[in-house]
Amino acid sequence: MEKKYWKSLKEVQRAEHLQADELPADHQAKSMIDILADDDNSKSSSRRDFLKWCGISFFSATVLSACENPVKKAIPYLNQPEELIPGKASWYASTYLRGNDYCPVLVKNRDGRPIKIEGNTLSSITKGGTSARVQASVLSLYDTGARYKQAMRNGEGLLWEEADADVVKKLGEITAQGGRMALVTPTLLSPVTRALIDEFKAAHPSLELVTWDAVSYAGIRKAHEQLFGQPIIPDYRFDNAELIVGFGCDFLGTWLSPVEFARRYAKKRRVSRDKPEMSQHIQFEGMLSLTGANADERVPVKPSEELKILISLYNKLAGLAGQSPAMEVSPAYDVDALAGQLMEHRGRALVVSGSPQKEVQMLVAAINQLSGAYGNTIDTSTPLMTGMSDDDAFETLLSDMSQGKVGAVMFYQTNPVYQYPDTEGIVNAIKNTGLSLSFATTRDETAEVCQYILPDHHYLESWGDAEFKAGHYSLMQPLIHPLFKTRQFQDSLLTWLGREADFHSYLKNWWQKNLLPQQNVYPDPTNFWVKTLQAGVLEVPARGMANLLPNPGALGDIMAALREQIQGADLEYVTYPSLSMGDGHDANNPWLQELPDPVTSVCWDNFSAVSPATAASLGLVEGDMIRINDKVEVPVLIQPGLAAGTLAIALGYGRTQGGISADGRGGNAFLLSPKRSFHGLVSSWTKVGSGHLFARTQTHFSMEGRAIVRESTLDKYKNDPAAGNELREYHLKHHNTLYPDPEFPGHHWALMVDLNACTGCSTCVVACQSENNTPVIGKDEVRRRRIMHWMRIDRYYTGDADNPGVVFQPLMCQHCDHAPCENVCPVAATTHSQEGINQITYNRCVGTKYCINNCPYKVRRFNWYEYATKEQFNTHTSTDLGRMVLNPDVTVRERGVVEKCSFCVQRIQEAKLKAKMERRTLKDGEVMPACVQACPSSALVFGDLNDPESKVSQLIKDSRNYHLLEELHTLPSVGYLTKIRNPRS
Amino acid sequence: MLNNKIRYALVKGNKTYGQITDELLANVEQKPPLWWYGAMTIGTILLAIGAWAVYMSLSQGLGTWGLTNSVAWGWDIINFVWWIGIGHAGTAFSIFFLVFRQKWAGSINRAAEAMTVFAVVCAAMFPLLHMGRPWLAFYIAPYPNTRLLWLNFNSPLFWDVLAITTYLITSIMLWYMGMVPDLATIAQRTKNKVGKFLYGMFSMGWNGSLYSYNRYETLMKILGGLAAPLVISVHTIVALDFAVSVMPGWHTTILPPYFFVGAIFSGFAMVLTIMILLRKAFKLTDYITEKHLDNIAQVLKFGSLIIGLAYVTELFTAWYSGVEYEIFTFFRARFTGNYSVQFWVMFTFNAIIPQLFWFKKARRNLVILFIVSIIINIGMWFERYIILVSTLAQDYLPSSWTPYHPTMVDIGIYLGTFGLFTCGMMMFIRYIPIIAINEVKPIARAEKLRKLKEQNHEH
Amino acid sequence: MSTKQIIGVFDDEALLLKATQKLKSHGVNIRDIYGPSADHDLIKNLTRESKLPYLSVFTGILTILLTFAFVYYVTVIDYPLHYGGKPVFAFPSLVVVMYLLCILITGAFTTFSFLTSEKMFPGKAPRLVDPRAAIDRFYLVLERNFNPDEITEWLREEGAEEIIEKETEA
Amino acid sequence: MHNTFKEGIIRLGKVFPMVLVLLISIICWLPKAVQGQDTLAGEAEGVVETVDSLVEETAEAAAEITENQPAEAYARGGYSKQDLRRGERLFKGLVPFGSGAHSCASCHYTSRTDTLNWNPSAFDLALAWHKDPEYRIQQKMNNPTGMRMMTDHLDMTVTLEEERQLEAYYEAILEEGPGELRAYPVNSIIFWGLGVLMLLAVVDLLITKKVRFKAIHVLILIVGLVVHMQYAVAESRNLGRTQGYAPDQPIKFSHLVHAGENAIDCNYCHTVNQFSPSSGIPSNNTCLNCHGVIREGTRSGRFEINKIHQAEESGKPIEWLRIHDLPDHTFYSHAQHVNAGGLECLECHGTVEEMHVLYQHADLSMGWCLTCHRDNDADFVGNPYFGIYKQLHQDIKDGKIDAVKAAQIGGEDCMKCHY
Repeated sequence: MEKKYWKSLKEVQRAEHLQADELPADHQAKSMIDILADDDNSKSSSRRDFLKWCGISFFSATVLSACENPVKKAIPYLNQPEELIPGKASWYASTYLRGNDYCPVLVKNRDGRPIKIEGNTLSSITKGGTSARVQASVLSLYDTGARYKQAMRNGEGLLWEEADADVVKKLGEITAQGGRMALVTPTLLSPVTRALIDEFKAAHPSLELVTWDAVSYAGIRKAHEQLFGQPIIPDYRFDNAELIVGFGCDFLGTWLSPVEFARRYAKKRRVSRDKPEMSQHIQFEGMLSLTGANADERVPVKPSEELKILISLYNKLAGLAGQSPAMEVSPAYDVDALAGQLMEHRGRALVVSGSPQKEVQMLVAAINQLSGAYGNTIDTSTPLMTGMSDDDAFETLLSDMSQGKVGAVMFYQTNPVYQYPDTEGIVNAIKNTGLSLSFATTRDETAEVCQYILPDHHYLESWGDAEFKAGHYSLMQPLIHPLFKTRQFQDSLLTWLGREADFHSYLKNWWQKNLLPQQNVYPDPTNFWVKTLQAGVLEVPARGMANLLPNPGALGDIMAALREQIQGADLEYVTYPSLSMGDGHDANNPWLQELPDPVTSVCWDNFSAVSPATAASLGLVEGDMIRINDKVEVPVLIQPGLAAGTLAIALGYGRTQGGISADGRGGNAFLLSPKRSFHGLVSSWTKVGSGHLFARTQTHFSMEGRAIVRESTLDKYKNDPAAGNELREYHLKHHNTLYPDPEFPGHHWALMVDLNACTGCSTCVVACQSENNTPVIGKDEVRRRRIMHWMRIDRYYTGDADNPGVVFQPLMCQHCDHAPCENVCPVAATTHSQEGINQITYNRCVGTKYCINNCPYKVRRFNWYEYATKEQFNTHTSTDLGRMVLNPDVTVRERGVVEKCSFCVQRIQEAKLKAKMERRTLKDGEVMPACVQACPSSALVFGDLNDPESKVSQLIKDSRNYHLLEELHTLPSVGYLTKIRNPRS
Repeated sequence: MLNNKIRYALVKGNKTYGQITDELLANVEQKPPLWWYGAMTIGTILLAIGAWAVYMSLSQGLGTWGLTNSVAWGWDIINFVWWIGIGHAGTAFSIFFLVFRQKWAGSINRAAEAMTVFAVVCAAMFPLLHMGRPWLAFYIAPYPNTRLLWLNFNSPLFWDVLAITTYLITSIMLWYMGMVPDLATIAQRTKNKVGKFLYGMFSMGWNGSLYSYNRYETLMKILGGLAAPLVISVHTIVALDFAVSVMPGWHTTILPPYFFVGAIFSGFAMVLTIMILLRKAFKLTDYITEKHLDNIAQVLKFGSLIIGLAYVTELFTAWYSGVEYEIFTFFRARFTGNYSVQFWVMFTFNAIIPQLFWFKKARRNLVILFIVSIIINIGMWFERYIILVSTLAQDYLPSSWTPYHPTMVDIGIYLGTFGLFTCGMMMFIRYIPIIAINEVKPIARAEKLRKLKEQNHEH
Repeated sequence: MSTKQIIGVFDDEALLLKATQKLKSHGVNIRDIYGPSADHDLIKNLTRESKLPYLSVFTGILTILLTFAFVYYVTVIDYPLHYGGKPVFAFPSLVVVMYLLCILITGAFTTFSFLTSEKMFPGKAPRLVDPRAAIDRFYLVLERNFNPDEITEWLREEGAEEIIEKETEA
Repeated sequence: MHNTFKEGIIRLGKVFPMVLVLLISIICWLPKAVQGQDTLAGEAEGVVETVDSLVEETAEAAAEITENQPAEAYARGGYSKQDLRRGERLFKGLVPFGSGAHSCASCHYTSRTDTLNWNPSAFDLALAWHKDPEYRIQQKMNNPTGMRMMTDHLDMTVTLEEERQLEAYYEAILEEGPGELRAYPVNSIIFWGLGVLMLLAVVDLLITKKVRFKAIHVLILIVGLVVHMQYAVAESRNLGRTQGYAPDQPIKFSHLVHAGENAIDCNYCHTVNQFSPSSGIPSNNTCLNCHGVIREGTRSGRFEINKIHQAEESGKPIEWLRIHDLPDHTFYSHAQHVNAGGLECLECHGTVEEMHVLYQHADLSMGWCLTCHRDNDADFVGNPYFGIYKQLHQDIKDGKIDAVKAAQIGGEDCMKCHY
């Protein structure tokens, strides 16, 4: 029976209209993103619905007798780019750069659009690791709601030519009158941008470059300048440190270079039979941070107390070294033992503090110097280029602005209206400035009060470079033609300089001129450029060890300031950059909003965490809204492990102009500390409401005595490699089955998780979401406990209720060889593959949810609603543009379908195909699920158990290995290595 | 139980066949009383609520229910099991009557079977509605297709579907075939043309021949015999849904017999409720005698003992097994924990209160009977609640423990099934003789003979 | 060919039973009895045992065999899929399926056979001796292989309410 | 009250079948009706859009042609109804041309379908005329270009008046669009007719009893049910299946001419099938590799090939209609099958080189995929990748098996195709 289908004019033209309406203008002209032959996911819903309704009323379809399939188009390129193979992904190196956040990345580009970010393994800084925010950054590219789509003047769109004319004219006038102008930027890690700004300054001599970071590390730099005469931020070598003492420093989560630090830290934390050694980590902090959760010993103390301990530690060490103590303090904690330990680990110890205060950092530096850290665990030869913030200059600028002394102010990648404590003052200051303009890429509070918004490209659309560490350069290249009518900041400057807006050439020339001579691998400039661009990173020899000239007298000058800072109160607060939000610039990213904080498991919100005892004494219960210091309103969350009398509040929330996902989530904690010290005294608090409901992904935190996360200590491990894992042997002995053991003739995939290396940073969660098109479901649905993440980080408290130990456990589908879920599916939608994968076939699933019930690990997820396309769930994929982030290799699941971790089978298939086509066997480590690839600390290892040489085969034989709930005889393919801690004996 | 001795009045009064027919057909032939309209209105309103709830869940998705990532079965399956349990009594009665020749079941089994059919229909709605994609429900049928894909015969859910289908079809066959002679009777008596046509059509040309009766009785016996194992197997298979899984509190071997007894228990309770109502409403005191109710009450007492034993056995096995998860579920979650209220409601309502029936006064007091029967139904609902929710909400990994609260849609669907059940029963009351005339008549004759004999004996 | 029949109308099964016994002892051929219900003793006395149970058993056995063949074909031969580490041929699971299908098919088939043997189908008009045969009277239909007067007499003796002579087409 | 209720039920019972039938027909017709409305609206809008967007783009090219034309004699628009009527007759041959030329419709079909007719359809012609404001029918007819057109339009001249009338007809076609095609008219009639008959049979059997012979009723019912079931089965099997789908493409591209007669290798155009999941639909410049030189085809003349050049000039790629289209939840890789598996194109696509109009050869059902996986040998021994399957290699060595089917190495796993 032959059917005829007809093309009609209408279809052609309707498609055109659609594109014209929904895609930005540039698209049609350049057709960079054509809808390609294999690109099904982008327009899938109509066909699905159609089949669905046909299914339900197939008889009426019969009656119709003309149940036509919708006509689909296959539109080829007009001129196909040489390097592009339709349907196949290509990878480009680039750099994630946002203020102080830096990560060299590889971007997966499929049919002309970036869809996934991975770490660049060539970088010696991150070695392929990423962070949650880096992983999620690809989504903000397609943020239709919040991205500025064209140049604007006072809220009205205008052409770039008009904007340029305006700006050039006004800048010219100001320069002619000798008026002041300022460019406010965060720390500029890009040397080329710095060079360009210098050029711009030359043309406009009255331009002042003000560097201002929302979360500033300048204190470390200033401390080193004052103490050692070198304004540097040294490199902290956690991989050399056998004793780490942290003071309120979340170096695994957000501090300085968390990806790198997590890797180094994990390297030293990893134990094996060959190396039964690991570092010891002691953490003093007011809040319960991710880093604190990983510590061997955690001392919860109020921020003022924390400083007292630091001072007394210095006193002790100074005393030992025969120097005079700083000042007399009497902390509740006795530092003698700690000081002794530091001296014992001379040269192998490291003390770090997260304080932004110069004075505190000077103390820390002094302690480190006394304990011989410099040159050993602190590397000054490759200092970090971050932390250039100059608060004083910014304050001066603001006061001048409010007095109308400044002719023009420009904001690049900064959002002080949100991040500066005095919102009213800064808004007035901007209003009092003759010309105010912002280069914001996405909506922000500052841009909204500026006269001009001249939107910058997203970093995936931009050229650029970065020097994060001295001598460690990396390049940024555009992966997609600009989606909107935006223009790169640097191009704007070039235009206003009267030059051609071609930052690409500028960048290339600068590199060829300045960096080519520093290396000797590629003598040819073109080759140098192409190869470096391909690699993404360039590392030239460091400039040599900075010469430290200790100035012990410097400490005397800070006593007054310290005395002021150790003034405590009954109630103090700590604010901290949250793991997912950072300083709040990515707050409109629903992936990040929905990423549960690994410690509290709360998402979509910030809160004032308070310890149970303190809450009881203050008369607070969870969900009460309190107003702190008459500035910030946040709900109260009861959180064990906090210091008594401490409120901990995350930064990055409480945006007002960030977009639908960002606005109105929690309170803006930046407002709390006028001196931007990020901790202080609670002078007043009032209860303003109650009954706030948190969206938490986990609400029960005790293991109930079950052997879920198996723990032991290093001492026990040295004696018995199976310490803490005694149950394993028992269960192995008692495993009985009626059925023959399952056989896997080819591959047998397995995943190992080293609980010692896992820091709980949650990068894998976002990586998985990005790779597998997992929908975002919004706060209400999370509250109903329906989070869709295929991978989650479970967290349990152990021990003392006031200062509990915290363990993290990444949990994904365990791919049991005796999977309980498979038996119970009536329609054969979930079965076991020959390669040991627990397969789920979405299109077969009718959604009885029996498998969810019967999964002991509860890793299966159900599409309760049409999450993927319904706007109400804060999902970006409800728009055509947002849907471009979807991975075409993974089906977008319909409502009513169960889904779960597939071991990234699309990657397995791709790697196998590659091996088959190249007629070779698959190499170990060639296949990496998204979580494994993203992990900064390499805590996850994936491979083939049938290959005796593979890493997983080795690890699964390790006596630390155990399987979760192995007494159920589910035979999981995921193994965990027991967590070993190294507490002080 | 297998004796055939008639020890008491099963049909009261010395009635001729004509009288019996007149009295038993009263509900069909007379104008329905006011309460019938009232009940029908309530039923329709409930049905409308149900329709709204079903519309919500079909159009929006199962997100409108109160389910979570861990508690993926909630009120839907609770109600399903509850209804299936209620649906047990009818067939059980038929077996008592047809296979074990318990004459006393004769006057009850028609209504009980009707109840079965409607209850199973109500129950069958839930497996369909609880699917994420009910429009693909046909995937569950093993039919040859172009995918070359069959289905998973290991899945208890498939057994369940098959069991319910089989049970529903067999129940309907039993009910309908048992109705055929009565339909023929009505067809002859009714004056209404449409009624005559419809009753005539459905009586399939029954002419009351002795030879037909011969085959007919054989058929009913066979159907009853086939249904007998079904009565046991249906709820056993429903129990396998849970027992085959690995969840603590589900994975126990006692579950199948426990479910079966529970089903009989709840089914008989519902029969009691309905019989008391019918008897009151249609003044069928002569056909549904105190003795009938007494008998049911005795069965309930017996069932309650077994149920109580099952509860205690479960606790014992959990403790004896030494499995920490089971101990948690039974002793911490159910006995004392988050679900202790529901647990103790269940225990009191099912295992303790029915012990009242040890007293004859309680068995003969209609008010007590009625109240206790309702209490048992509530208790049995909580039993299913305990089994489902307490297990799923607090299972192996504490990280995924979630609370569970039903939504309006959950409640709406439940109310809707009540509406369906009420409307069904009302239509049944209105159009079909509540008591099987052809089965009661021989009983009445036997009664008459016995009386005559007694009189002769006395004189 | 038309035959004449004598029909005795009774309103009580007890009398009917006695009458049939008497008539039978006299050698009168009883064609049939029509009534709203049937007494077990009457059935025992007058009819042979139905063969329906044998059919039922046969169907049951056949169904079990066919169902086994079906599930075996599906799980082992056609598309062997692996569920939860079980072998493809997981017999205990299949028992349930076989058992249920057996009951379903046997029940349906037996009912169908009954309807076929009785030539019953929805919508068939009943051929009643008298409408009251479906309500409250029993009609004892006798062949007139004896002297009708004699039969009438016997019937009257046994308490027949009414005696009808009727000519029917065979 | 009781009686009214009862009567209501009876009345409802009487009208219910009719209501049901009506409802079903409305449900079936509704989507079509809505679609139909859309069609008209979309077309009206579309036409305007096309003019606007294309006027500028082709203006330059057209300017050269206009230089030779007498400007005042010709103007578009403002056609009268008479023009239209005459134009239609002229085109369809109901009225002869002044020059005695035979009707246009004998070569240029007016129906929607003109598969295998190499000449452009009336709609195509109208579209071409519409797109190009300088397109003159008279000029094309009186001075034909290209071999094919010259031979076909020999001595066929058109007067200015006739041109005007034809233009009126073109405009009418453009407005109406190519006529709707009713799929399965015969099947629909059979289906519905039988339905009505069955309904009548039931009604007569149970109520009216006009026909004495019950066998007739039974026969009608049985036949009707069987036929209906057959339709139901066939249709439900074909839900979402498009075997034999052969749409009219925007260009009358013949695989027979290219792959068959000219023996061009598949890989020449479908370049990436060795490396990519997709086989790749050739981009415009691939066509131009040859058609930059070959400007006229033997069958279709210049009309079709010109479309490539038009696309190149306008910068809008040709929007082919997709034929082989797997559902979104099924992942198929050409690279796996062509490169690693060593399959020939024709095993799935049929003898493409014999198809003028490409159609879907296989039904692309899951059963079809599985059958192939079960029946076909994998390149097992030849590919070192499969070295991991030690047991199977041993079996081959031991002579237990000859070859390994795809199904034996995971070809039946769900996650081979669905993830």
